[in-house]
Amino acid sequence: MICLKEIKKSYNGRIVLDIDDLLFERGKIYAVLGPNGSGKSTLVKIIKGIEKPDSGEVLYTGKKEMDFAYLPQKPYMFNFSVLKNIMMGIANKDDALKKAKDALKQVGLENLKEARACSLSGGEAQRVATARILVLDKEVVLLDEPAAAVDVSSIHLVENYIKKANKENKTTFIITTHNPSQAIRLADEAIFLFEGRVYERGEPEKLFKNPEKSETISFLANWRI
Amino acid sequence: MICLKEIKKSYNGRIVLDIDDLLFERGKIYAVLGPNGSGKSTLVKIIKGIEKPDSGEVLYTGKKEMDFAYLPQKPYMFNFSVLKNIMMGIANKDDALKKAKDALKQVGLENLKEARACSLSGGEAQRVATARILVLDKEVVLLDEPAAAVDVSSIHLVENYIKKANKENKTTFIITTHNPSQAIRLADEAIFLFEGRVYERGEPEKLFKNPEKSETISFLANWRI
Amino acid sequence: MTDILNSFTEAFNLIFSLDREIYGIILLTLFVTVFSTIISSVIGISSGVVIGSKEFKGKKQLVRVVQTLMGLPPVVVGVLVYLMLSRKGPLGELGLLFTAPAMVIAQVIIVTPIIMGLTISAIKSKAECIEETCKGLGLGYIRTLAMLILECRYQLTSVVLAGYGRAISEVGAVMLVGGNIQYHTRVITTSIVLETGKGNYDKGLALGIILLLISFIINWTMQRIQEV
Amino acid sequence: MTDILNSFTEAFNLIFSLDREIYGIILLTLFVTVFSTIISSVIGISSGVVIGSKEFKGKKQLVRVVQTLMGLPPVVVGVLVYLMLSRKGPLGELGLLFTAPAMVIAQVIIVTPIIMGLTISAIKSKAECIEETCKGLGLGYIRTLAMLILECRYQLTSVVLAGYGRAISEVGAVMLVGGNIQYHTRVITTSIVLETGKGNYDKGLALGIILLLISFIINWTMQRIQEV
Amino acid sequence: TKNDEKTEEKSVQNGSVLTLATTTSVNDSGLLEYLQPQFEQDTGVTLKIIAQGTGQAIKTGEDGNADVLFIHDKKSEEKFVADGNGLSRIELMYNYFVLVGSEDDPAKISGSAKSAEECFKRIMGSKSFFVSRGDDSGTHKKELGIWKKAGLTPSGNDWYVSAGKGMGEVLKMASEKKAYTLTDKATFLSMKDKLDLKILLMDAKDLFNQYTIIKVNPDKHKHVNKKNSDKFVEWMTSEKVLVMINNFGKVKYGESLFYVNYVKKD
Ligand SMILES: Nc1ncnc2c1ncn2[C@@H]1O[C@H](COP(=O)(O)OP(=O)(O)OP(=O)(O)O)[C@@H](O)[C@H]1O
Ligand SMILES: Nc1ncnc2c1ncn2[C@@H]1O[C@H](COP(=O)(O)OP(=O)(O)OP(=O)(O)O)[C@@H](O)[C@H]1O
Ligand SMILES: [Mg+2]
Ligand SMILES: [Mg+2]
Repeated sequence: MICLKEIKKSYNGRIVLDIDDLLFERGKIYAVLGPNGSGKSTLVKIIKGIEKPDSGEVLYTGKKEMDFAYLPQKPYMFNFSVLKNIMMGIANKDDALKKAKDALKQVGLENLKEARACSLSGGEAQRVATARILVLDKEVVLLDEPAAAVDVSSIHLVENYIKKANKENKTTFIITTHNPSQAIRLADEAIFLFEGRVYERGEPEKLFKNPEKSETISFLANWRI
Repeated sequence: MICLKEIKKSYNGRIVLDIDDLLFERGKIYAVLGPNGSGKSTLVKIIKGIEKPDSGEVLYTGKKEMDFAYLPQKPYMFNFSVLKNIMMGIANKDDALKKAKDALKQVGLENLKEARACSLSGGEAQRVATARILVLDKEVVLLDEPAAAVDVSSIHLVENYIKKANKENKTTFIITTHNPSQAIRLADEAIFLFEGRVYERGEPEKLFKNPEKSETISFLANWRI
Repeated sequence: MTDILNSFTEAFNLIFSLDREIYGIILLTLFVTVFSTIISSVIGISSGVVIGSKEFKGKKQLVRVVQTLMGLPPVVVGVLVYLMLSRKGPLGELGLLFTAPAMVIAQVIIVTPIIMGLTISAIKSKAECIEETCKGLGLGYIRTLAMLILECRYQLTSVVLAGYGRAISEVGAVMLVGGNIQYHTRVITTSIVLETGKGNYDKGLALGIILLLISFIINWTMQRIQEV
Repeated sequence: MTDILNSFTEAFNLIFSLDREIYGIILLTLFVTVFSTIISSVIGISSGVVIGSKEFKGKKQLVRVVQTLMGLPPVVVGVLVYLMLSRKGPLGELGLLFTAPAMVIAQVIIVTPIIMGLTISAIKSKAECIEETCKGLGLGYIRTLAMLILECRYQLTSVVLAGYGRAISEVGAVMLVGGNIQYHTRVITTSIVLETGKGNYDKGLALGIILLLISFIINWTMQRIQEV
Repeated sequence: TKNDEKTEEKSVQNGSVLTLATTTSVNDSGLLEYLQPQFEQDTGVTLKIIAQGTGQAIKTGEDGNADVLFIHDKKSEEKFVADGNGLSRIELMYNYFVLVGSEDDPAKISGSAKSAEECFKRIMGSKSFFVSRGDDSGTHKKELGIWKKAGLTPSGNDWYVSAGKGMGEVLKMASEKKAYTLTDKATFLSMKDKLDLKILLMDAKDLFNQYTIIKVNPDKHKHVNKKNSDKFVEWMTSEKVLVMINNFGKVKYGESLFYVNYVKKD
């Protein structure tokens, strides 16, 4: 379990995250949604320990944040081949190559295995970065917008890969996304952030079809129109 | 008019763009779609003259590529305030401030005008970058995924801003996007790229609801599901 | 060890001695090093940015030559400038030998390749992205380069300071072309050489401490400017 | 002008003279400069990467001090090392004065701050992004730093070459602690000083040309390595 | 050079080294280079020569970093011995400083002047450029002594250039500026071709220049190699070497550069 207690974070005096109490259970998939600047990335970074909150604390039971895998919103591609990039984090070098090839297949980019990672197109890079994280088989995985640059015909590959990891290894996922449909397809629970606060949370389909708060309603107003 | 003639571009021997003949008329909005790596960004860069094609040529009538405004897929944010970033390209300094403030309002980020541009969140940065391009009032504007990181409640702001420029100034837009719905909302014509070739083009709604080619059909297979 | 301690007292005494000679030496040092670093920075950064941001045939070779010249031995530069400015040399008419301008010329030759070579590599990582964005905004070539310099200012400050470090610590060239003439072309480094040659190691060290103090003040000022 | 032309012929003659002395000097120069640059690079890059990628109190001040030390005058370093290694000094027992290791020690002190200062600023722009990605992948601290170095290799190569340029062109320190003893501690730069001191400017230049040739070969090798 | 190789190998086997600190002007004359191979062959000792400024060479001795000094500055030599740093001054050889200047000779020295004192007076009178070593070297101290004896203080005048450099460079500078300067004869002769200078006064009594060897005191510095410094002095003062010294330069310059005035004591 991951539990955020009275977390506050501000930049230059502006509060960007203000969370009283937020709980993530193991084995579930969470989708975090909210307008730009609502603090989604900051939330994920605090869970991973990349940013320190000004006050409050994050409590962990079981695996600590050190063992979480985390995909930044703008992942860095190392200046060597795609395959080597994916193999980077794998501790056991024996089956690293096989695993990396398999991960690349999962995101539909087998053909690029020898390409230089830093010359990939935006969507290709994002998919490789996601594969690079998922191949690690960590118990908790934080993904900051893994699908923003991915084309409509490949999104399901990434989503299926996530679902598979969740099913087979009981991996916990916390995923930020701008796509409510993706949250519905993927997540057990959606969390709606607004100006750094959790406004609503619940089963995604229910939440997005019948939002309660006016902020959620206006956030979704233009969705599917 | 912009006309691409027998353009070929390859990287490391792999052909990424191969276009016989492609015409853009002035005053229209074009949406370019296609899977990751299909050559959308490369196409836009060649039109702008950032990349040189291996063979073939781009013909212009009226304004030359030098005068086109262009938003890269990964725009650079200069290390000063958001407002100064937006004012950067405005030649006439007299009303630059007023214009910049207005552009920022169009993308819904008035409150960030004093923020350092390089500490913005992903979606904020993308919206500021789009405003920075649109404020220039150029006749031809090339946007490479202006909305990928923009949240659902703000996409319509960006889209309306584009539409307004198109209506009021007859601005020509060539926009790459991963969102067929956005193409339908925005574009006069959609162009479907696949492996560097133009497979289909036409009125977006018609194209996406009744695609002809099998590639287009499978590209859209998971759309809205 | 006592030698080293003595030097600190000595440095202190020198600074507060109100000795006109020592102040003259300090001022000349400042003038020569700052002036030559400014000239080298203008030449080195502007050419470095152009070379670094452009792809052209022979670029690799050019970069190698520039980086090789980062190791130009001051004495050699001194000899070259000496031969140029000497009465019999091509520029002998100017009568610049054994003057402060001659020292500046020699230092510019030494420092420029350092600033240029480091600038080329400093801007490399950001060049492509900034250029693409600037072109998209319709900025001209000069303004694009200016933005590149501005965005790399943190690194370029270090580069300039590395160049300044070379200028202020260098002695071989200023000795030869300046002549280390008392009251005229004697700077701190040449004084240090003179004193150590006399076996006055503590006075040499004391002068070295003064030199580092100056260097520190220059660094401090530069970093202040950079932060603005 | 004829002086300069003479020097080229002279340089050519020296190289192909098969004179054991000149080859000894070239080899010692290579040994001292390469060895001290390697040591300085290991110390300078590793500490520079740590300092550059971390935020801590007093970092700004520390960076200023390091950058000030980029301008350490070689003669001063020479005096300090002399006082340490002198028979009367704290390390006198080692008997290192007027030997090649003493020259290496002095050069390491001169070159390390240069490599460190430039490394700190070179890695800055990429540090945050690479660190975040590496942490996300579960890489340890050491591997993260290694990746940072690897990804900045183009720039760090220039940094090392700038350090090498200083080592190979420096003369004040090696003269003092090496003693410029024929067949023992004479390197190219001290030979140049010896020759120019005798007024043999053309022979000095000839040696300078040889030095630049060596420098060029080192540069060429380094860039080759970097490209791999 | 074959000989060189052999002696070097031999001395490396013996592991026997002698460190000699000397002044640049002695070294630049080429005398030591001329003697070194013979010394190494005869004694099997490797000679390490460190050429430094006069003051620096003395300091090297004081610090115990050299075994023998070979210098030419009487006052500091006497102090060095009096302080117990050295054993005794061994006066080995002498020559004369010379006053050199440009062909123009604005102070009208050539031919007419008999002593350096007189020349210096004329130089000051005509405000002709004079380049001084200005580095506290033996040569510099000699020059200062002459000014003092003449009762003059040249320092601070525009025509008096205090360079703070070695002999070779000062000569170059004097040539460049068409100035007068005081130099040891050996350095001047070795550079004559590259200079627009000529000797205006030589062999004057007040330009006498004594060269001395001093063994560093082994009681004060335990690292000092007494055995080898004894060997060195014994070798240098041997009949064969004294003849060598007297002949040095004869072939190249047509005259001796140094004259032996060693007197065997006890
Ligand atoms: N280092 C920083 N300095 C100053 N402000 C920052 C910094 N990092 C983030 N911010 C601000 O904090 C707010 C929250 O940022 P965050 O990246 O968490 O947003 P987000 O919800 O992930 O947005 P997006 O959907 O655009 O990715 C934004 O308004 C942003 O401008
Ligand atoms: N500099 C480069 N070197 C090598 N290959 C490149 C380079 N730039 C692009 N490519 C390759 O060219 C292909 C087309 O790239 P492009 O960026 O045009 O794709 P895209 O359609 O914009 O994709 P996305 O939707 O992911 O942005 C990709 O497969 C990419 O890997
Ligand atoms: Mg975010
Ligand atoms: Mg693209």
